[in-house]
Amino acid sequence: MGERDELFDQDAGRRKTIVEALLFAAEEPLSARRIAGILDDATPSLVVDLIADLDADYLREGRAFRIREIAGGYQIVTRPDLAEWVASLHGPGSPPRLSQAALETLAIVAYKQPVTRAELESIRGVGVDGVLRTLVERELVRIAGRAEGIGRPLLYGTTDHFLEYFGLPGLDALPRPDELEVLFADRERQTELELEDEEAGGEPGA
Amino acid sequence: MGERDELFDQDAGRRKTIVEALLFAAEEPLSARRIAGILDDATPSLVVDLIADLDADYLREGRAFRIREIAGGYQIVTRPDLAEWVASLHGPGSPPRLSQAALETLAIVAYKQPVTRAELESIRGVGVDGVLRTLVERELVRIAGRAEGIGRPLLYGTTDHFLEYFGLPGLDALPRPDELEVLFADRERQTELELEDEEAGGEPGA
Amino acid sequence: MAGESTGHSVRLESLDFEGPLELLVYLVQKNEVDIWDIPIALIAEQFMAYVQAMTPERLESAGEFLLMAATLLRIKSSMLLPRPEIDEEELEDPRRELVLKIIEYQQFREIADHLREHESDRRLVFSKGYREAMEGGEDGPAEPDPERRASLSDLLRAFAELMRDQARERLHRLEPIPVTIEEKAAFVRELLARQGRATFEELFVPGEPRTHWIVTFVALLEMAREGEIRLRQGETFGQIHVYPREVA
Repeated sequence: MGERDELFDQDAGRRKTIVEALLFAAEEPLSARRIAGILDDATPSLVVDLIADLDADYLREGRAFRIREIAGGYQIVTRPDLAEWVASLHGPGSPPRLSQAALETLAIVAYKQPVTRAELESIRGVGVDGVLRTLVERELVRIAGRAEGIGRPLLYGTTDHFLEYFGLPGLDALPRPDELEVLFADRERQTELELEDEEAGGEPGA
Repeated sequence: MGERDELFDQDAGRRKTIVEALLFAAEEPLSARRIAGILDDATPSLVVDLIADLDADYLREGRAFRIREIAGGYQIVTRPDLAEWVASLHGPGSPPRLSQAALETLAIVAYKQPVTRAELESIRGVGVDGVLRTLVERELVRIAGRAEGIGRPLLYGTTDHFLEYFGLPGLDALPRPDELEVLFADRERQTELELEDEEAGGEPGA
Repeated sequence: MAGESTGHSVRLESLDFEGPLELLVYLVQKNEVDIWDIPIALIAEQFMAYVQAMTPERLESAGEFLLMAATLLRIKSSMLLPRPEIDEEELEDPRRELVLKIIEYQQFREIADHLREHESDRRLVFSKGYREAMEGGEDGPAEPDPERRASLSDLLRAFAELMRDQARERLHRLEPIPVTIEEKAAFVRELLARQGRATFEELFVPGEPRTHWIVTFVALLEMAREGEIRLRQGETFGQIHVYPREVA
C-alpha cells in the first residue's frame, strides 16, 4: 500500500470516528448533509458510506446497537431483540414528568397542608380535580382527613413518597417563605418568561 | 471446547450485549448494582467485569466512545479528543461554566456537608445568597435538612448531579484536605493543625 | 520586605477581590511572608489601602472588607500590648484565629481549582443525547427527555412564583383586561402560520402590560389543551417551542 493510500485510510478512519461521535451524541437523527457540513471535507454520499461502514462494524462485532435511518436522518439505536431489557430500564421507576399544573398544585399542598380542594382552586384560580387525582394516584398527595364546617370537605396533604421524590429529609426542610425569598428571589427579571437564557453563569455580586 | 464452555461463553456474550444495551439506552449513569438487578443472573462484580470488557472492546475497535465511572455508576461517553466535533453539534448552547464564587462555595459544601449558609459565609468571608441560589437551581446543591439550634437554619449538601457535572465517581474521589498542595509551606504545623481541627485522621508525621 | 510596603497599593487597586479573605491570601503570597508569622502591620496597611481605593461598584461587599480591616487593626494593636510573662505556652497568638481562617479558605480555593479541572475534563465528553433508542416503533423520534423528573428546585420555584403572582394579583386586581383570549389565540395562530413554529418568548411581546402576557399564556394553555398546538421543551431551562398540531 502506498503512502498516499495509507494517508487516505487514516483520514477515512478519522472521519468515520467523528461521524460515530456525532451520531452517538446527537439528540435527534442527523442527516448526511448535516454531518457532511460539520466534517467540512466530506460529501453527503461519503458520509452515507461511512455510516454503512459503521453499521457493518456493529453487526460484525456484535454490538448491542445498530444505525437506523429515521426521519431523513441517521441514528444509533439499540437492537430490537434487546428491547425488553431496555424497557426494564424505564420501568415503574420513572413515571412521566409532572406537569406544571401538578407541580404548582403540589407546591401549594406542601406548604398549606392540610388543605381543601376549594383552597387549592382559589389559589391557582383554576379547577384542580384532574391534577389532584393524578397526584393522589402517584402517591404524592394523600387524603389527610376532613375539614370542619359545611360539607366537611376532604383535606389533602403530602405523603412520604413526596419527600422521597424530592429528596427532602422531612417536611420541615421545605424552605420557609423568607428562606424561599433568598433562594428564589430576584427572579423577577427572569420570570418575565425567560427573555434571556438565564444561566448567565457568573455571579459577580454574590 | 466442551459444550458446557460454549454455553458459558454464549451466556457471557449475551450478558455483555445486554449490559451494553442498557448503558447505551440509559439517560443517567447506571450502577453495577442496578444492572445486576436487571440482568437477574449476574452479580455486581460480574457486571463490573463485563463493563471493563466492553470498554476494552471500544478501545481496541477504535470506537468514538468509552465507558466512564461517574456518580457511582457507568456511562458511555464520547472520547475527549473528539470534543470539538461533538460540541459543534450542540452549538453555543452548552451551559456556562461555574463562576469562581460558585466553585468555591461548592467545594465547601462538598467537604462540610451538611452545612448552613452561615458556615459557608464564614469560611468564604462573603455572602453566598446569590451563589447558593444558582447552585440549587442548577441542582448541584440540595437542601439536606435543618440544623438544630436557633432559627433551625437550612442545611445544604451536594446532589448526584454534582458528581455527574464534574464527572466524579463519588465524593471520595475528591482529594482529602491533607493531600492538597497547600502553598503556605510549613507542612508540619499544618499537619498539627489538622489533627487539632478534625478527628485525628491517622496520618503520622509527614 | 516591610520597607517597600506602600509600593504595592497602586497596582493592588486595579485588582478585583471578591472578599476580604481572597485579598488577604493575595497579600500573604505577594509579600512572601510566613503565614505563621504574618507581619500584621504591613498586611493591615496594604489591606486598608485597597479598601480605601475600592470603587463604588464594589461597595456592595464593602462591609465585609471593613469588618476584616477592623479585625486586622484589633490584632495589630493587641500585638503591641506588652505580653505578661506568665505561661507563655498558653498565651494565644492574637493572629492565630485569622491564620486558621486564611488557611482553611485557601484549602477550599485549591479544591475549587481541582473542581475546575474536573469541570473542564467533563465538558470534553458527551453522553448520549438521545434517550429513546429502541427500534421497533415507526412513529419517529420521541421528544427529547420527556420524562425528566421534577426537582425540588422546580417545586420550590413553582411555589415562590405563585406567591409572587398572588401578591401582584392583589395589586392589579382592579385593572380591566384590555385584550381577550381569542385575540391572543388569533395572534398565536397567525404567528405559527407565518413561521411554522415559534419560541415561547416570541409570543410575549416585550413592553406589553403584564396582563397581556397572562392572557397570551392562558390562550396558549387553552390551545394546548384543545390540541391545537404542542409545546416542547428540550431541557429544563431550555427554549420552549410552540408547534401547530399538524407538524409531526
